[in-house]
Amino acid sequence: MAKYKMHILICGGTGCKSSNSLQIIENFKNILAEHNLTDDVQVIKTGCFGFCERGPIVKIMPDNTFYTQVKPEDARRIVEEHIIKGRKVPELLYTNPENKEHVSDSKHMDFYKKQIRIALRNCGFVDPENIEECISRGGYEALGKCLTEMTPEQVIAEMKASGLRGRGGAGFPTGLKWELCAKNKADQKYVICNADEGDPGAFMDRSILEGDPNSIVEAMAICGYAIGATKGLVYIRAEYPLAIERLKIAINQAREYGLLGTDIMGSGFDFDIELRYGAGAFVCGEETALIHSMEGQRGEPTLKPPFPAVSGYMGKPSNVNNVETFANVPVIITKGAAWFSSIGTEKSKGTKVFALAGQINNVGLIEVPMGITLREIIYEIGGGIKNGRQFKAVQTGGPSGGCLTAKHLDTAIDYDSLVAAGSMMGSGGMVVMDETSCMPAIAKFYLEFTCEESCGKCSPCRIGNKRLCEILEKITDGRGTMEDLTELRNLAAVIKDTALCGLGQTSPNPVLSTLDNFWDEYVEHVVDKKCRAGVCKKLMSYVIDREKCIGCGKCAKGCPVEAISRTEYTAPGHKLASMVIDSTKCIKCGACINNCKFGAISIH
Amino acid sequence: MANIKLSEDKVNTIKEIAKSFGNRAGEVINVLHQVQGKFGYLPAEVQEVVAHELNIPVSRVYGIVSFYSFFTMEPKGEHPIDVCLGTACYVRGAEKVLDAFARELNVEIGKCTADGKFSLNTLRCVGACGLAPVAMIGEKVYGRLTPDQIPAIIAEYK
Amino acid sequence: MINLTIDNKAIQVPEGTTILKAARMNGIDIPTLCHFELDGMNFENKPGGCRVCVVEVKGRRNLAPACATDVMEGMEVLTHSARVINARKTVVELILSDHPNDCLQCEKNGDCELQSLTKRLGIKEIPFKGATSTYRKDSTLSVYRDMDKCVMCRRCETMCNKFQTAGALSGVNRGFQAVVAPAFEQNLGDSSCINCGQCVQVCPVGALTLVDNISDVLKAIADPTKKVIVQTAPAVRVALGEEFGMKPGEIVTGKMAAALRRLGFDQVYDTDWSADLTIMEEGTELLGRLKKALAGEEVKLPMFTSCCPAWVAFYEKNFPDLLEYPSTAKSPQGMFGAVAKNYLAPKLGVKREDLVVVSIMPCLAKKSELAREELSVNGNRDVDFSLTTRELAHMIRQCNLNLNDMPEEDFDSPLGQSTGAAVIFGATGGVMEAALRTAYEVHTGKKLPKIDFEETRGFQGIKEATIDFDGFPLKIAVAYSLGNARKIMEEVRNGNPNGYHFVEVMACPGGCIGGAGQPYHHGDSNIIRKRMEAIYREDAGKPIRKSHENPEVIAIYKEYYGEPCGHLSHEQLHTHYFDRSDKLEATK
Amino acid sequence: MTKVKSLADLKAMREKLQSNLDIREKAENPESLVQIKIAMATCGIAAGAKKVMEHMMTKADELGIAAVFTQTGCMGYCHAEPTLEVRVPGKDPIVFGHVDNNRADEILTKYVQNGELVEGIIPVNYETIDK
Repeated sequence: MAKYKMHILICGGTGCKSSNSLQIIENFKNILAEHNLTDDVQVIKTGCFGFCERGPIVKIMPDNTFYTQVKPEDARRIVEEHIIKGRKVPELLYTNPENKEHVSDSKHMDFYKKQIRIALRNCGFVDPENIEECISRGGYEALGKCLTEMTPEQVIAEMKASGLRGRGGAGFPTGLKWELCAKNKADQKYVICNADEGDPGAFMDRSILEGDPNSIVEAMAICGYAIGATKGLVYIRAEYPLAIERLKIAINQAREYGLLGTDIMGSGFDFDIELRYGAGAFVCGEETALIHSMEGQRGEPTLKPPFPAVSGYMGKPSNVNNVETFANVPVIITKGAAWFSSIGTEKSKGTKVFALAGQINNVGLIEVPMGITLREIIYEIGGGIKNGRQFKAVQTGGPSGGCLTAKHLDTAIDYDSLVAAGSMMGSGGMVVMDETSCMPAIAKFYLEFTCEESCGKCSPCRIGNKRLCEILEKITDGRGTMEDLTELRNLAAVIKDTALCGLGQTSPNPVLSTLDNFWDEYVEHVVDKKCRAGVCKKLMSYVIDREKCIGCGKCAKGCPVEAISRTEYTAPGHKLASMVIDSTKCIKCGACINNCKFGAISIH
Repeated sequence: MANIKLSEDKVNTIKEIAKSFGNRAGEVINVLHQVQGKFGYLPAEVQEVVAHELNIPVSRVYGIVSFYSFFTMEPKGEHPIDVCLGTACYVRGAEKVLDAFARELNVEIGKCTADGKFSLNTLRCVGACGLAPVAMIGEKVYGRLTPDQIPAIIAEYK
Repeated sequence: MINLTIDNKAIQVPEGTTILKAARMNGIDIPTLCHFELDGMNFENKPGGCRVCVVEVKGRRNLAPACATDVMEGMEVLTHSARVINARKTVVELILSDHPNDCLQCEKNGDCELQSLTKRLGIKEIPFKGATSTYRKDSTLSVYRDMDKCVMCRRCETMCNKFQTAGALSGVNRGFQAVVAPAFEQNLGDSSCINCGQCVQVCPVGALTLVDNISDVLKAIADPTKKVIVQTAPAVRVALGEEFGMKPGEIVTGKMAAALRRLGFDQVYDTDWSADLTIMEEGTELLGRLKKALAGEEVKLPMFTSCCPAWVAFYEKNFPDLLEYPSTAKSPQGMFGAVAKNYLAPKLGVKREDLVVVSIMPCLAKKSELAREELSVNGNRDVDFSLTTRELAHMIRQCNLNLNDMPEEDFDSPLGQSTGAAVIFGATGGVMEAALRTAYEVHTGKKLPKIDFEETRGFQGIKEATIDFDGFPLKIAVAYSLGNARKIMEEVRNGNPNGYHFVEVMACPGGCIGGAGQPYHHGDSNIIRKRMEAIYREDAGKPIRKSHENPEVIAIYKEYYGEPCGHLSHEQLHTHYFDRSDKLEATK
Repeated sequence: MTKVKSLADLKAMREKLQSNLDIREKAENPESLVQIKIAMATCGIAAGAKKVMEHMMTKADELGIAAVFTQTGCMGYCHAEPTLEVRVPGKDPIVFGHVDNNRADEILTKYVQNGELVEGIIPVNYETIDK
């Protein structure tokens, strides 16, 4: 077989796929065929590269050229210029926003410089639909090592020594969790992979499943060996069709290669994996709720104890870890606990994947060592705030987390420092906000989410969060009082103290952290009836400057509620009478501002 | 108790799906996924047949259908529109995009237009946060949306 | 044993005890709302959802639900710290903020657990104002649903699905909209509900209540053209006293009869009398089937009792293939109605239409049973109205009477005399024991050496025994809760591997004494136990303890019916069953 | 397809498959490897650059030299095609001209492996191509 001289890696993750990356792949293949290069150049559809802001991404190997925002029609230029003539296409290279220079090699991009990719090691590197590519990267060797060279106790000891903590929420030590499950004797145990990533704005688990499904298959088998389970179940969101497909392919290929099934690698160990589909319930991220959902019940959490390690799926001991946690496991086995624990902080080892989103230049998926500062993430990796605006806050941990501010920029991020700062790691959503975000409105946004996702089982969450939300609505509508702020704080504290499950216990965090960090903004809403970010519609009015208005009437045409009419006043120098907005009819949609070319409309 | 009325081929479709899961009660969610995949939504009669085939109370099936947001008892439009309201999209203005869709189509969120052409729903994160705000029409993803683009997008489907 | 402190008091309790129980054993009564347990009766609802019972556990980040947290060595629990009291109050205030505060007009006024909790916590105002959840109100003939009042304790759901396996109710929706409802939030009457009413018995608030028929009865009594007679079921007399401050288990038969007369009923009769009649019919039917079986004829065995209308509804809805197994005998209420309208009316010189038969029942299902088509003639029901024990108590109070002050009076004749066998119908295993007493003597022609059948008594969910019928080993089973009945029915479907001949089924915990129409026991299983003791006490004290020795029963056969399971009794005292299951009916 | 029956099997499979990913693996860490850039513009290809590259890749594999081969555009030494640039870690890049199969072997065995200079060096008078 002729050896390929070049590889073209194209991101086939959901984000880039949404921007037509499959067409780009098609075009590459056709154009390479036109030039008889099919044997020299291999086109590979990979998982996410992480740099979603500039997707679709195309990477040319071996010269490590990183093309961004590639359109299907760019394929021809890349082939004819770069592949054939060896000349890079400068317009498609990433441009350093500071010095406007093109950067061709991803290693030299700020976005990648500070990252250490462990969980994402194969994402954007291998073809996730080809197990051989995974094997040639050392895939399944960790499983082999466990099965042939280690006892289950040694595997657990290694996991414990690594210091790996659950990447899905509270950060429970993974090795300890395995040990608890291993201790319980039962005829059947289960390894469960939580792939029901429900945190809005976090998509690392999906990216791992799309980009490197084999690492999850391998890790689940390792876990099965360690705890004495022969069955694995992946609880995956039905909204992730691509991840489901890739995972199915990986499972089937692993079975074909004898890496799942009976007597794996001659060790006598049997393990297989089935899929279960989530159906859109955030609370199913909580492990007892997840287990009920897998059993065909409403996804309501139940009290712990009993913990799943004692009585889980079908009443059998079960170990639940999320995707990112599992993705770390094979590397820990291969490279050793000592290596892994050398990365990170004292109590939080290794790396964490964050989904960087919001008002930031480089939106994407990043993997950074624990202990990195927010400043490094936002300003170096993230390339700073969009449109040169001012940083205001960063929300971590999704609806369970809180908002951190400029004063936290130099805090080293790990599980414990985030909790101390009133937020949490959560699954790793990181949403950056600038001065156009209103913090009471953000708190309300999260509470609306929690209200919608609350299972309704316990009163503090079912009713309490609704009341929190209503108080926040009062505040953002300009009807709030200072007593409301007191009530808000007390109620939030009680919900935190009394709710049944993790979702309820953490749901007030967005309220408490914004109250702590943005008290002035709340007071402004309540006392001055002002929203400095210009978000709260009820606190705004749209006004037409009658001197600037030329009376063209475009605003009135675009107004969906016919709130704009003509006055009898014609400004000096204009031919037509100026327009006026009836504030009682105005719904503050902003259409008129967009339509006015003369800057005559403003918000007060 | 009521008699369940549904066309024969639909009943048979559901029966086959239930059978492929061994008519096991624990598989009810998987069965509902497939049935909704076939019919687009889960009207009461369909749930009754599912309950019947899995030998579980229909109240339990409805308890599940009404719990999970992925399941719907409302028919979807010919072109289902889903606007992402994930955090990344929210802070980049998804609400305004949603409003624009609702205005343009004159339809409530969660409902179908009178002509059955469009239905408007929200969802939490399709994972294309780099393109925020995002909406999906059918399988097609529209990214970096602004409210003023909406009329032109709708026009593509009219 | 585990050592811990609760409110700084050192205590010792067995391992596996919850904080709630440990506290209660030591005189500390932590309030609860959703938690509900019928100790030893197969029923526990412990979702840990209301969060009223939260306590502070030293070293724990958040508060712990006492109902679901096991004690641990060295644990330090505080049940009334400032933090706990603030949290508990806030939680109850939240619940109240989504509750229609119309206590004065509420059916549960005075019996409401939320109301007493509010009083106990000293809540004077609700700081939270906001949306309240509202739902369509709905009613069957037995159960009234007003889910605006629901506090999501899930007791009804657990009762309906775990205890009864009726599957009518489920948690639906989620978040603030979450509520317990039938499928599609349809009418309860269109669901698989069997009207056992246990959801009403366990509901802590007024979300599920009975359908009140007091005014119907008062109207009938006031109507000069009507003669109004009343029958009272065995279990009522051992529970009615509770409504008037008497101790559970007090027997008020005579006082009750006196009160009923003062309420204006023209005649006061006893369902116990028709219970004896039931034994004659049902016992004869059993012996008939057994005889056929011994002769090698094809016959459906085991025979099931059919006195419990919730059970009848249950098998009609769930086991349409097994409708030939239950006895065709009507329930005692039904038999009484048939006798009253057919035999008694002419005797009293009134037209069928002018005789109003009222029953006092421990049961909500009886309200639905009396509407069965087979129990009426030309649209005139055999039993016109059924009141529960609780409604009777209301009526007595409404009419300015106090049961405590009533003299002891007897029932009227001829449908008033009863035996001990009839009394025990009120407890699980009672119908079986009564039937055995009669069937044994009729079958063997010998006197029973021992009247008491201990093996059918007690609170075990399913009791099994083999009774020596003079050489013939009669295999019997007794079950209460339809979940247990379902197990036996499924066995029967699979060929009756245990070879049962006769099975008694009652829907409610402990039988009719734990019926849904009885005074609220609020989860205190001792109340039900006391009622059962009273039942057997009453039986033991009766001069006649076998149904076939009841002179008034013997008399009516002589005078009117001829013989048990004869032609006339088949017409009036037996019934038939219908397939009421959900059916798949495909259209083209 | 063969099933993996043991860890040794898996490792053997990896050995066999690994070279398929070489291009990518090496590209991740080019600084630590020998980098060979071959001018592959029209003039280079016309002068046989493609054949030389294939030969050299095979030879490097044989000799166990971890090298990254990259194609580049015209280096501006059309008179000396085929030309290639060799960058050994820690040393400045050197450009060789008129490279045929024999000279390619020499470059690998003498210069890359032993640090001896080989004929045909073109003096450095240009900046690296990328910039």
